[in-house]
Amino acid sequence: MGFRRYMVRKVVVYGITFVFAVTLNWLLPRLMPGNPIEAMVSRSGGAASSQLIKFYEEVYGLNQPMWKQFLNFWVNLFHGDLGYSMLYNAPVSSIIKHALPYDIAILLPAIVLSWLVGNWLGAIAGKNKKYDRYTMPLFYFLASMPYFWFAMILVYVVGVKLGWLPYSGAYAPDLVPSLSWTFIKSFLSHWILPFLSLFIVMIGSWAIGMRNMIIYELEADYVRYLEALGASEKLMTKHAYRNAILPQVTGLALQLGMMVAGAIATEIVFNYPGIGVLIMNAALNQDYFLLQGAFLIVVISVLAANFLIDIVYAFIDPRVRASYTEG
Amino acid sequence: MAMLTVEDLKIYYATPFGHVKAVDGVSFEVREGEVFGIAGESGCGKSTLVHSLILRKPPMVHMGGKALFKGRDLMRLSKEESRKIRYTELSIIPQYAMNALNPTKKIKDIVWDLAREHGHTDREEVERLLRERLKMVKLSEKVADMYPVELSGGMRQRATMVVSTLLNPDLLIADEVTSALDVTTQRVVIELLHHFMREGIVKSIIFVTHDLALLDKIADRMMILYAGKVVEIGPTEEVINEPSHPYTQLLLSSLPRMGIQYRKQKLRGIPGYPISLLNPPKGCRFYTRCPYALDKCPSEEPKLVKVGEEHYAACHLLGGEDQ
Amino acid sequence: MARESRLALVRIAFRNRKFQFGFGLLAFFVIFALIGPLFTPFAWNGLYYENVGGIKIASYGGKTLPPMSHEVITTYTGKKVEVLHILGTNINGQDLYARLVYGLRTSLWIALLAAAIGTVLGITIGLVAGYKGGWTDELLMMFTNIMLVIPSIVLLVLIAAYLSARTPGIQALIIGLTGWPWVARAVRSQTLSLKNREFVHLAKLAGLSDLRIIFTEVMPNMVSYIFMAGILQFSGAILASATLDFIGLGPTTMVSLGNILQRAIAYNALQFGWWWWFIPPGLIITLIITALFFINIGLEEVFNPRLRRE
Amino acid sequence: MKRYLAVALVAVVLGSLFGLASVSAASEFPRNETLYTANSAPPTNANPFQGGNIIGLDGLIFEPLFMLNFMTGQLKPWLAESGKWVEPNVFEVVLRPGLTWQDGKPLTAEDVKFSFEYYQEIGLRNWSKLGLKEIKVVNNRTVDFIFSGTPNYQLWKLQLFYGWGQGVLIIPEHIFKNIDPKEIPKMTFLGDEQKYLVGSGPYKLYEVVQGQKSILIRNDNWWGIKYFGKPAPKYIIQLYVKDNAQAANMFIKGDLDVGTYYIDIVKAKEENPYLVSWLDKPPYFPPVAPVLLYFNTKKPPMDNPQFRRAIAMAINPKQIITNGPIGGMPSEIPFGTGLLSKWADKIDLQGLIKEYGWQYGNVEEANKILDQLGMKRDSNGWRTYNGKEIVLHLVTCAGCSDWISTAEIIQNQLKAIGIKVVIDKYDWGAMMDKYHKGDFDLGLHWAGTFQPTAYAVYNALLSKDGVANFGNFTDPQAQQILDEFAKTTDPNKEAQYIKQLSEIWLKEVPAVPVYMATLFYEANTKYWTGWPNAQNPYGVPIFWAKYGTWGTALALLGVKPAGSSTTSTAQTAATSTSSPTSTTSTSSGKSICGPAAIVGLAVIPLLLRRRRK
Repeated sequence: MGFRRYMVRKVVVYGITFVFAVTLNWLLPRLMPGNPIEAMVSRSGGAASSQLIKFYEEVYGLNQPMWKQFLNFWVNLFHGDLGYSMLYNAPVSSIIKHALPYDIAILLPAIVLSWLVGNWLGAIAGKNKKYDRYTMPLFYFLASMPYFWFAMILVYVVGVKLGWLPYSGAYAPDLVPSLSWTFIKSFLSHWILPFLSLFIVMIGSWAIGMRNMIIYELEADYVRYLEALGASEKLMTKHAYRNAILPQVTGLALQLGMMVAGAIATEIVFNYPGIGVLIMNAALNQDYFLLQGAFLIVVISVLAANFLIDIVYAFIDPRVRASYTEG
Repeated sequence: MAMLTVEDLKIYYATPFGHVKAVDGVSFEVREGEVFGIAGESGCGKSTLVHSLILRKPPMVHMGGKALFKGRDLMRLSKEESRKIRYTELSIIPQYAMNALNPTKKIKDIVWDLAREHGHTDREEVERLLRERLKMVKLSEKVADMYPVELSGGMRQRATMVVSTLLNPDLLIADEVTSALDVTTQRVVIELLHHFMREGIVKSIIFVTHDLALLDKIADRMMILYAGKVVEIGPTEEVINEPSHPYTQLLLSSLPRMGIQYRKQKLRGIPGYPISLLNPPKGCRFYTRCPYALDKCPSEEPKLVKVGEEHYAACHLLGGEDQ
Repeated sequence: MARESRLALVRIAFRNRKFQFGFGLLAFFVIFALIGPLFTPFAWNGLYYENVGGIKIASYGGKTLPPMSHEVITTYTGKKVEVLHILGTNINGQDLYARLVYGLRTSLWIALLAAAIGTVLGITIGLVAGYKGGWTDELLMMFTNIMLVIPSIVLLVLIAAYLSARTPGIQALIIGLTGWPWVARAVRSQTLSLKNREFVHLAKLAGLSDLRIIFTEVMPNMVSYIFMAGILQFSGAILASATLDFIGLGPTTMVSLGNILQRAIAYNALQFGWWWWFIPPGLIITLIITALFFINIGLEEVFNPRLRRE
Repeated sequence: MKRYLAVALVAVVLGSLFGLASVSAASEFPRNETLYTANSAPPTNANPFQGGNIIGLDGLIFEPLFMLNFMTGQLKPWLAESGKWVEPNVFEVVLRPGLTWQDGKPLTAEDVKFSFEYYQEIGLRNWSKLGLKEIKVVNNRTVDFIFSGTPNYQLWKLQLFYGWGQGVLIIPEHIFKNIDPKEIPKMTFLGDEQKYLVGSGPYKLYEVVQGQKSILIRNDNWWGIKYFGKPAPKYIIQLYVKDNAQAANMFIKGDLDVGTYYIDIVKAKEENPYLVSWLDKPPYFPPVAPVLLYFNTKKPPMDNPQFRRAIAMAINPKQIITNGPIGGMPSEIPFGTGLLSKWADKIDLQGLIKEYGWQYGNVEEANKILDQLGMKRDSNGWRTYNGKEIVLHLVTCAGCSDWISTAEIIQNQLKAIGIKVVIDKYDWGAMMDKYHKGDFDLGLHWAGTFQPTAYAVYNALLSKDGVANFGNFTDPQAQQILDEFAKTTDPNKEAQYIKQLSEIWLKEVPAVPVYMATLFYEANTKYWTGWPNAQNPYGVPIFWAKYGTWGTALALLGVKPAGSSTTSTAQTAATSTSSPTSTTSTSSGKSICGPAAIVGLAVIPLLLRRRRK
């Protein structure tokens, strides 16, 4: 049956992508000049003794030949061991595990809600020209904004000038994460600004995407046909909407897949303890293992999201199904 | 009895450069129980004409004339009235029939969505009818449960024909439905249209094509358009056998005939291209290509002249000053 | 409308309101970047330079002065010069207007270069994959899809972090190198549909080389598309470079718009209310990208009349 | 679709409502019993041997034999009651009576011996390199460190407290003898492993919120209460504050009590009058050690001391301080403020400088030197060497904005003598690589001056394999003096050697101090007062992990609660610290306000979100 072949093909492609991405990820830092251990030691203490450097090279397994490092890397990978961060002095997996919830807390609602709202607004704009004339420039303006700049504006206006909301960290400094009411309240109040900064900017691009798709679909033959047969505007929109939303669903899934990469710049502005900042710090400090670990997680989740979308599409989009049953 | 009477209809397109006069004062009528053919080169306004009957959307603008369908002027109906008539009384099989069905909806769902919009309440009844008709056009009943993408091109074409005629419209417009098909499928389509007429599913058909040979087989009467104007109109047989207008003649001579060998009949194309409809000449629109052009052709517009029983043509060669 | 001449298209484009708006805005910023320095005595780094025996020596301004501040600077040789800080100064006493103008130059330059690299790469790969087909296609598309799947910002961070010294050119290169895949994919599908047209078959029958067919037959039919892809690449590159600069991976040799923002946040401009430091650069980025969007939809309407909505 | 939307919107609105209801509920940690400090590295690891990134792990939880007061250069006996050379090759440490571990077991000489040996087993220290032959337990409170031959007294002194690459923390033998030293490097001592964290100090690790904060709780049974008094804060919470912007925020809002971050202190004090700093006038922060402009002394024309001197003279530190980073005026020799005040008079620094030194900002003289060297100006005004325009590459770190602005100012200043400077910015690791490979003309760093003793400074800068001798400077005479210096404990002889070395420094100009880098430090007096400051440097305002025994612990143990009258106004807050109150000076009874020494300024590169390890 075609579906099986389709799946096998997908799995092979994703497998190759995975191996390629991971190898690239392993290779890149090792091609670069500079000794990260020395940088690490010298940065904290001023001058590095060869004793310390040797000690750390051994700890991180950097004294082994390249092929062995590569092999170890894969072996460890399948044991769920992502290595040990030089910067944070902790297993990479545990660092990521502790940072990830914050990314999800901000990005999941921001992506999903902006998707819903953006599609809704975009669909309206797509079919209503009068409304479109006013909203479209706004959408484009929103989509054009560097989201970290908008975040800065929010911090400055809402946080600093008006003093309405906290704008730094994920919760008040005197709290320890727990399921207490105090903590939840504090968490939510710290959550609003970073959330809004992403939510509002994202609405712009979703709305544009939806608007264009709707316009495109409303021009499609099947809609013209419906119209010729006296379908109401509502019915045409319903049909167009269904087809227009499919690419948006792909977009949503991809965004969700990339969620684990965090929103680097936003996290910088708000001092939010997410993965984005981890990646940045690791990058600025040449923390191989953390960088690789974080990158790996990102690649895996993006691939997973893509894969999932491929499978889901095989069921929800008859066009995809038709394509593989034919071949 | 006339199903549709079109009088001096003018349909223009608004463009940044001015109005394109796609249909410019066309009159004809379609009678109950007949197949009325409309022919012409591409760009002559035939599609514009039939589409304007169904739906006028920018940049298409109605600049005058009437189209009386069962007594109501289609050009003056309110949006809602017009919407209600469509499908139930006036339906179309579009040129793009193969892609006319939403690829991501099952055919039965598409039909039900449409039927409900026109006041049907019994879903099973509609589906039963659909299956019956599908069988009638030699498709499997199961097609109703399939997605259009799962069907081959020809099957989709037939499915679209079934969908278009499901609610037994009085007048069916078939817009270039055969253009993209091979000869055998063309035949099937034409037979189907005949079948629809015979079964009383549709009462009249407007058949639009650029293929005169095809019209010969299906149309009772026909009209030839050139650059938005009627050049000749009359019973099919007469028009085909005794074409009066030079354009019709040229058109016909460009057709190969069955049974006549190539060597014996020189095929003749029509030299030149149709004129721009943005600023058409005042006089005859065909004079630029007409081998018999007279002095007055560029400046004076020829009127329709009666050349036979119900047979008219618009050419200065036919006189007609008196008309 | 099939064969409107190029000139006519340009004419239509300039009659399109969206295009007018976008083009005007973009032109404004480009002109501003070109002639902006004329209105300030300060050099690219926001310092006042004085010529001492053929060598230019800098003098610093006051710290965090608000916009439109007049200040008297004492130069190296003790001369007193009155200067105007149009957009105020930052914490190092550098004139922000000058930094903004030169930063805009850098950013535009990087974006232009990156867009060129990304578009050319995307077109080449897309054309080759689409035209050649077979294994070449499979391999190139697999590579493209891999690149498409990896989040480009993460890739950018990775590459940028490993380059120790970064010039604008290098930044443009890494942005261009991560931006091409979607162009490639779209160009490929265009090529696929074009390659089966008669004129390509004719050209093949005429014995033209593949390369010639690609460049003389296939490509001209995608000009409008390529142009628009380039514009999108341009706006993407502006945003990407601003983001990189902002997280500290920008060019190390020049001032750029993102760089100004990064400095602003590092020196607490938000907390201390030095709004003139961080509002203008972000606003300029936003407006430029908006302008590009408008140019793009304007052009889309020109090239594809069905989309005209006016 | 609309239904989902409605739900979503309601959720957002509800969220906002929660948010707007201000967060003021009582927390687990009463504000007046909790001291908040900040850590620029996120707490993820409590390994006391390496990698621990929790402030106070060294010093507050585990303790060394001696504490170093970073600002005064003084060693303060801590677990040790005394430590001295009883024979030329035997150093004897006597522990204080009544030392206990946090689990109640006594802390004995055996633990000290075990600790020193354990560090060597892990691979972190190599005692034999220092000539240490044997560690002998004499009795419960006495340990002898026996050396072969004449030991390097100067280097041994650095082992008595704990820091990067030197010294040990005393660990309990009864706990650690069960842990394989090979396992240690990868342990985090968090979660299940937290049970091994049994120290002897005034605080215990209470909880670590991975990557965000760590909380210390007071050990009410601390052995030191009778010597040093009971520490005031019940909890010490250190928050991960990743950059200056965030720190500024928190200081303004009063969320932080103390920290080591660069913020615009004048602006910040306007916003929050409770804030105090080390000094009440510029540079506000304690200047600690000079940043050096290194020359690659093996590369012409930098191999010529006269050329180096000319450059030194063209540099004007005053402008660097005004327009560049916050800092103080440096001296010509590479000593920080502490070392300077300790040694300046003893070695007659002024005399030395007058005789051998250079005058900063003397462009005229500098030009004269270059003219004498025959470095003619070309038509554009640039100096030439062997007919070619001189272009010097100043290699610095791309993230270090202070160094960059310093470099830019130097670039500008050297233009005045016709020397063209190109600034090359690299990431930290790449920059260090360039320094080590000698792939630079000019460079900036503080590593050599960021040292606790004069010997350590000159050893790092002038010896052949000195850790901070980036310019690859070699001088046989200096080497010889350093070797003799290592073998002396006599203060007079020490002064003599320092004088000789300083003379070489001034004559040879291996590097130029360009400004005195400061240790960024700000404290909040709303809840805690008595912070160390210039008048009362009993502790060191360096709030980084791994510097706990350099004075952080001393500082944290010296603070007092602000008292119930939190109504204290800006002025009282300011006065309470600007003049050393009697309470603070007595509280830290034995601390000596003497000559200062040591270091500081690792902060500089830190400045721009550059995370220290």
